[in-house]
Amino acid sequence: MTCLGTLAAAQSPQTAPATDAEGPTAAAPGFEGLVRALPDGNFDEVEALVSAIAETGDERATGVLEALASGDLHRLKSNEAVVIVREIGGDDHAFDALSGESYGEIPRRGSSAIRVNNSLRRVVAAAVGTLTLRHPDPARRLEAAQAAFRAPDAAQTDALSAALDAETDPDVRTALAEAVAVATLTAGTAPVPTQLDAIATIAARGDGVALSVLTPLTGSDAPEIASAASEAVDRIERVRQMWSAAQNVWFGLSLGSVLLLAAIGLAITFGVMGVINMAHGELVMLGAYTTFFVQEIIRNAAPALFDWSLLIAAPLAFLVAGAMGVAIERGCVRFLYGRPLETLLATWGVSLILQQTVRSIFGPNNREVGNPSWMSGAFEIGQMTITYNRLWILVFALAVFAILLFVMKRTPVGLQMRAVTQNRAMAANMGIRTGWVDAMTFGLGAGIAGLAGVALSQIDNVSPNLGQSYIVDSFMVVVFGGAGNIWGTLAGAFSIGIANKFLEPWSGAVLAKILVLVFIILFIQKRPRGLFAVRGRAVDG
Amino acid sequence: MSIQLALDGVTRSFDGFKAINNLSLTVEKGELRAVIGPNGAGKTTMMDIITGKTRPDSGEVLWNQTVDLTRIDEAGSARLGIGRKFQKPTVFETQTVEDNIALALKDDRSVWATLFHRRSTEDTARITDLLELVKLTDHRTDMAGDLSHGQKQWLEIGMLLAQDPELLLVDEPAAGMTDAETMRTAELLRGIAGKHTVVVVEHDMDFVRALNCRVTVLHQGHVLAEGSLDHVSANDEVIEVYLGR
Amino acid sequence: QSGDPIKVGILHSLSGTMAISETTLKDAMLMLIEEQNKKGGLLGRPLEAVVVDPASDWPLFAEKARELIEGEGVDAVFGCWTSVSRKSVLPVFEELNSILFYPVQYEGEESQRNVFYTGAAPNQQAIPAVDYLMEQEGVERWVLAGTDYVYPRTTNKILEAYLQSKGVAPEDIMINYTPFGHSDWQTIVSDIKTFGSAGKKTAVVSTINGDANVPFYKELGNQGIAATDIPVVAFSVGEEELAGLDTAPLVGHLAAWNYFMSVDTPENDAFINTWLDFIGDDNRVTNDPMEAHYIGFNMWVEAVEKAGTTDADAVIDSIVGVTVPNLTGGMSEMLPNHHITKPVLVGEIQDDGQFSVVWETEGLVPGDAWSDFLPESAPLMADWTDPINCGNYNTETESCGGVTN
Amino acid sequence: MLRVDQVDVHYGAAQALRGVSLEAEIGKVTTVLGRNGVGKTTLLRAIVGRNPVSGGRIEWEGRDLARIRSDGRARGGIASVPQGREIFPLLTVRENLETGFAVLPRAQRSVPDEVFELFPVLRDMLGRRGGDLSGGQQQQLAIGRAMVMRPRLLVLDEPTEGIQPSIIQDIGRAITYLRDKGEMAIVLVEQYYDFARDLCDSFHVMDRGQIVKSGTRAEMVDDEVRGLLTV
Amino acid sequence: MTSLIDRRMGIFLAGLFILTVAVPVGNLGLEDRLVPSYVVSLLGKYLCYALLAVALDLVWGYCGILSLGHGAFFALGGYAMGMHLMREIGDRGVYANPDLPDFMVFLNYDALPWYWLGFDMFWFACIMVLLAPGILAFVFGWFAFRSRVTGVYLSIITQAMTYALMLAFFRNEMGFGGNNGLTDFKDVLGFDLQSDATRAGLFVLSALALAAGLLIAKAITNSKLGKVLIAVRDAESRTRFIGYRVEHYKLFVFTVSAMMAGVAGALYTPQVGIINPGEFSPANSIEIVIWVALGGRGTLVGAALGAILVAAAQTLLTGWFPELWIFALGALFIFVTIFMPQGVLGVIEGTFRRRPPTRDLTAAREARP
Ligand SMILES: Nc1ncnc2c1ncn2[C@@H]1O[C@H](COP(=O)(O)OP(=O)(O)OP(=O)(O)O)[C@@H](O)[C@H]1O
Ligand SMILES: Nc1ncnc2c1ncn2[C@@H]1O[C@H](COP(=O)(O)OP(=O)(O)OP(=O)(O)O)[C@@H](O)[C@H]1O
Ligand SMILES: NC(N)=O
Ligand SMILES: [Mg+2]
Ligand SMILES: [Mg+2]
Repeated sequence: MTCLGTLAAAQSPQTAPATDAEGPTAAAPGFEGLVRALPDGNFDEVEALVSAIAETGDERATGVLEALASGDLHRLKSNEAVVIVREIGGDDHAFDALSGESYGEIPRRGSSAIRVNNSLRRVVAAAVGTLTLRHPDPARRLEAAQAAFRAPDAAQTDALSAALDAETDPDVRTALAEAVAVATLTAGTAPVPTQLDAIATIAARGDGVALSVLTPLTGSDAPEIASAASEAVDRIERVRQMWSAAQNVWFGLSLGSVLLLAAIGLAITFGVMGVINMAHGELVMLGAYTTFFVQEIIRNAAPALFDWSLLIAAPLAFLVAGAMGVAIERGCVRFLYGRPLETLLATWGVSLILQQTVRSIFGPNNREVGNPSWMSGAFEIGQMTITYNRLWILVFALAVFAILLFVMKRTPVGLQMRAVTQNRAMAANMGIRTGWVDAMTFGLGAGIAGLAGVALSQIDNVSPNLGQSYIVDSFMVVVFGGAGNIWGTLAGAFSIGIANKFLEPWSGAVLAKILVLVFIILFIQKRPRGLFAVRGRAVDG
Repeated sequence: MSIQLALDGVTRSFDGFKAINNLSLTVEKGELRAVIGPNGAGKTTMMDIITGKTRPDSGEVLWNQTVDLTRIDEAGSARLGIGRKFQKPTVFETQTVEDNIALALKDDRSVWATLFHRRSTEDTARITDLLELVKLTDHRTDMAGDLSHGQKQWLEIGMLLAQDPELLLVDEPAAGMTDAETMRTAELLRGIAGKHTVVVVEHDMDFVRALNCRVTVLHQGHVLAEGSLDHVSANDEVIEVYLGR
Repeated sequence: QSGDPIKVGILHSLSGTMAISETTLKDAMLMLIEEQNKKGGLLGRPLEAVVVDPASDWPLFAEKARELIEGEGVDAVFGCWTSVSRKSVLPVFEELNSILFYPVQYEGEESQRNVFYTGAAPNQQAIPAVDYLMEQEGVERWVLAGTDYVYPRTTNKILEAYLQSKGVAPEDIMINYTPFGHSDWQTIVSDIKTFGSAGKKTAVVSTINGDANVPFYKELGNQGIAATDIPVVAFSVGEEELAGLDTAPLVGHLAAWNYFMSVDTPENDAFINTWLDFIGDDNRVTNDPMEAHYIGFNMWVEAVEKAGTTDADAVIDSIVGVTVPNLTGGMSEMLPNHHITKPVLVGEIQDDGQFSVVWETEGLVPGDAWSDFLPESAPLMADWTDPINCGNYNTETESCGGVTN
Repeated sequence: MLRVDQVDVHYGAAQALRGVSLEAEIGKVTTVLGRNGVGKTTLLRAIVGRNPVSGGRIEWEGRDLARIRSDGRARGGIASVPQGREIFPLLTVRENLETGFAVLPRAQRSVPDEVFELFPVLRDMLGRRGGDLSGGQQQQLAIGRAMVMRPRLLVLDEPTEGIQPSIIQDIGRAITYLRDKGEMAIVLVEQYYDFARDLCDSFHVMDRGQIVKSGTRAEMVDDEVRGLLTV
Repeated sequence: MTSLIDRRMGIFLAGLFILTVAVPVGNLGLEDRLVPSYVVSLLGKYLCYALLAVALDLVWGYCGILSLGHGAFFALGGYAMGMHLMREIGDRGVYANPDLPDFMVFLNYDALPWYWLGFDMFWFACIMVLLAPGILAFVFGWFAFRSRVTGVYLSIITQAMTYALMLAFFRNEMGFGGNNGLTDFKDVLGFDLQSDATRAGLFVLSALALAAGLLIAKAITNSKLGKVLIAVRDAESRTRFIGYRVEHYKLFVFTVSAMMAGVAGALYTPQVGIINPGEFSPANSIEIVIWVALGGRGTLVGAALGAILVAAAQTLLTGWFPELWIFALGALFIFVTIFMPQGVLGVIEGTFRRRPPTRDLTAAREARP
């Protein structure tokens, strides 16, 4: 597009730049001049500036470039100084990029960020990489090597090789070797045996990145290279197939854990008590909003506690949703025992009211709930990516399940809960406080829904509609597993999850969902009382 | 006389527990047969198997020496002419006593026939007779769910008779009845035997005695003894496991 | 101001699934009307907003539209978000000869005499964004990911044709559809990762609808797909959607719109300040459809003043050619095809939940009702002025589409 | 001591009990006899708190029960074996028995040995679901479950229904044993005349919602009472 | 045997008759329209909902089949009619294709898919209005009832059915217009759908269909078959033991009910002007259940009343209190369940006569999962 220059001019019409407006190549200014020129260049020019800054080797370069990449390098509107903006206690403070001098707090719109785009970020990363290849911290060196790998540049081959020779840390060595290999292959000028070595080095990674490097080489003009590359590609592909099956199982388990969480409260209120609780989704939503609320307070009052936010939110969400559950039970469900189908009508009303209340209080929009650091990112097992949030959600779901199972099967309250729901009048004759037990049972189911909300806030929208999107699936899981059987809910959730994830790559997400539904319908024909059916005389009277 | 019902080597277990264990039994057409035996001997389960509610694990159940009852469901067995009264009275609670009987009346059971059914005067007369017989005339328009336990028992007997089945399986008809009514029930059953085949389960020995028929004693899912009441009551094992001393 | 109020209908869902997006537009309209009344109303008469809740229920949109026009006697309606809601009310506006301003980007392939499309047509959003990726990021491989409904399907169809016309091989295009509200993105994100690891620069063009975006971006962030590796450009993700997300892991992903809150113009500053005052919450954001309503409302006001009446026929005639300032520093014009001219901006997500504009078109782009990249619609055009006066005029047969008899 | 005084019970518009009065003392068995549908079950349900009374007064250990709900009455020492057994179908036999713990202090929460002595079959079937038991087994379970509560008033509605003869004898012995321990009052509804007569200390015959004849065991004249039980 | 038109039915039908005469007259007959045109279609829509509620009450109220998928039958009827209306547009569509509806032109169809054939004929569409839902119900019911799927299991698989259909109809590949559904209808049998006379005609037809639906349902429930249905509802297994093939009975009412729902959908589509996959959404089907419960389950007339009440409340409240109406509606549902256990009709009639309380016992039994 030809309009880039125009755009840059249009976007910074304020004042004439401090340095030569024609760009950095006109003169050969030192580090400081280069930095001062940053705000005025268009993206191509800034890329050139970045490389030049890196080449100066100035010790301030890394800091400035990193600030640039993260969007923290600004120009003050007041004095046009190039500054690094840091957030201190919720306010923006500016520090001179060259001298480090503080300009204190700056007003909103008091400075304009130097604009970066993705290709610029890549250039910065590569530039910072070269600067940090010899950094004392091995972690930084590793990052640098990886950056070099991602943005291969034939010109850097020598620098990388030198760094490799000097490197002692084995991980960094591997990374560097790969970076050298990829740079070599990109250049494509090295002797064939060197290139074959490079192919071997890359192939040893065995992952998708290796594929992306090697696949283009299969069309190489040199037959040895082409055949070595395609052989390596084939090998990697075969291994990847196995990993992708494993990955699907993991995705299935993870989807299953979400379904389990969403459904497990319902396994109590619906499965055990027989109350068609249409407000279940809204109880989940309350849990999610509790998480939001807790994080909001933490953000404002004690940002250091952010990583603890979920641990604080979980018990609170249990209490909030549980209390709401008790209120729903005492307020309307209890008048409806003996005609549980009508609970559908009443709880539908409750769900409308809860949804709209939240909409009125918190607004109709999504609310931001952040992942604590221990729930962010991913790690790799072989070629499987496992994201921390999904992993913790799986653990959490299983823990909630185990606790619930214990409460229901091993505690007197659990026994009373089951007795009351099977024959309320007789339970009363046995001296069980049915009202209290009903409230506790419903409260437990609701509280668990709240816990689910805490977990779901980590992967989904926190909006008034949150609950609605899970309610159908939740009922499906409970019924598919066999209502009244908590183990059934577990098995139901995981089998639906895994089935879905194995179908999805093959049929697409929409069709996969349809197929799973059809499968459930057919399965119920085979087992009319679900996967873990309660059978025998006890049920068919 | 021909054989109405024959069980041969029937076994059925629940989670490894053999409720019916290699049970063989034959009942002649028109016969009145009492089945007794300890609680849990498998009497009710046996009826479940005959009526298609429960499928046996192995063994054969033959109806009129031809039809294999193990392949037939509840409605199918009813249509063959097997009627049943349950141990725990089950009636249609939200319908009137009269309608309960009317529903059970022997008639074409197809969807179209019931849709266009009109009650004939004979039907009405028969309902009246049956209600009289089970002493529920006063409750004719009451909801069946409002009856007392014993009244429900009677209503079930009425429904059973209304079906006019070839074979009546009667599970504990006298439970919850006064002694006098028990005797009346025995008489009633004796009266219909001959034209119909009747198999009765009861724990009330006076009742069984009044039936004055062949008695089969079940124990742990198979036949322990068979013969007249006097014959089986003299059996030590029967005394031991069932009658008590 | 005196005389009977002029009634303006607001037809946005305040409950149900679309409330999340549409409620803000209702508020924006209330604000615009309030501001106009402060300026003395219209034709010397006060404006009165009539708000109804079509509850995200498409047939209910038609019913409510009828109620607004026939029952309440409103002179213009501002409303709808989803295409299906618009389709649902179209016959009503046609039959009762009233006016609808539709503020959301949509799939095009439509021009109706009673409707004014103030959101982007595909040529005002999708195509420029793809151009940007091709030229600035050197993208060669494309994932077209969308929610399974007409807007993404149409947009992707247009893009597919466009990309192929630019020499992109079919195997370098992956198309993927998901259901509404899809929340488990693990497989798809991992597929994108795989697709992107074939050695060619890859980008995702997302027409994923509202609710599904948050879990999508959360998964992107967690699976570590950085914008520098595989950038995602979205057409339905704006400031409002980002407000529900921690954007730190998403910095650098893109969106194409005709307006961003971060655009630094006096008009925009004033608009933002009025909005924040009106809504009484400093954390609220503005977004593209709000700007569309801003433009549409001002155009209507001007057209009414020009016509001297609120009568629909008069306004429909007078509004074509009306030019009002938009919030990004240009002047938008109502075209004879009832679409408007708009700038196209590409913005990158920042860690503060705002977009920074990295690219914009030189001038304003006129909205095209009928895409030039689809064979059936290429010969069609819309022009609601004499002598053509037709929404689907076939330039080959020189006849007006449907009306052959 | 239980005192039922002039109690009326209505089902909707229909009156099921009319001015019924009776007393049951600790260490005594009080039986109620009557044909089907005369109101025996209704009376017992009124005592345990399942049917609201529309007139009269029920007093247990000197306290008026009117405002006390079923669970409160159970905690006050009233246990019942209802007609139709009312086993919790999905609970195991053990769990069914343990529902009786609700009224017991923690230290006493065990199933008394006498339950298993009386009904050995229950011990064999502890893990089986209550609903799967045979009718007679369920009846035994219902009685055992009431015994777990260590009640001071035991209300039995036709407890021998569906039970094999040898166990009926055992139940009879058990009732005698419980009575003779002198810790509880027993109200027994029976149709099985001989059984009732052998056990009772006093008897009441009901007809059409009223008590038409009462007396001590000594006053029980077989033919007269039997006459009232036939139509 | 009680007569077909009992007191309750008589009053309702009389009211319906008055409405059927008064509304068109008020709309067309008088110079200054007493009844605005939009109200005519609105009332017509209510009547379609009422018919749908009656259909559900027939299976739920009388046979205990709590279908959470009845919206699917309604939608299929609606689509069948919508397909005909699309074909009637002919070459008046935006792309002026004489055979293909606009969305097909746009999605590059060369020819009509086979399942669209025949829909240009009105009579064929009418048959399909009955057959499409009827066959689906029959096949679905055949499997489900034969396998003895009951209670919540049945409810949830009916929900799964409608949910799956919704997702399927959302897919553009299905050839039903995807999310946008079918819309922009022009006329039916040559009558302009936007003319007041056609609207009034459709309204009258809806009223007739509702009356017919009520009478058919009443005839079924009054017959001995109706008693068998109630027997099935209260004690399914017992019904089998006296020789009734329960699955046949269920299949019969389920299919009849589905067809009734299909007719309701067919009349609904031209009156609201759009049919789209949203009609298949599980929430819609739940709403139908709510109409019935609110009106009074197992009363037919109550179900119709409940549908009209809720729909009217929605119309009025969304206009009166656009921001608060959800609260009002929610509160209404709660209030009715707690204070009107027999539904609205129960309260109206309760003033005259009491009903036995045993109904509740059976509801309890059948809902236990
Ligand atoms: N579904 C089941 N699961 C487990 N055990 C069962 C099941 N059905 C029956 N049983 C067991 O099988 C045995 C036979 O039961 P059945 O009801 O046939 O006895 P019965 O002879 O009728 O006894 P009763 O005289 O007490 O009625 C019993 O021990 C019962 O617990
Ligand atoms: N829930 C109810 N609603 C209405 N009437 C009822 C109800 N329960 C019982 N009845 C009526 O009350 C009367 C007394 O019933 P009850 O159950 O007390 O009799 P019972 O003496 O225990 O009889 P049985 O020996 O048959 O158990 C009967 O006429 C019965 O029809
Ligand atoms: N037009 C849209 N975005 O649905
Ligand atoms: Mg038995
Ligand atoms: Mg009784």
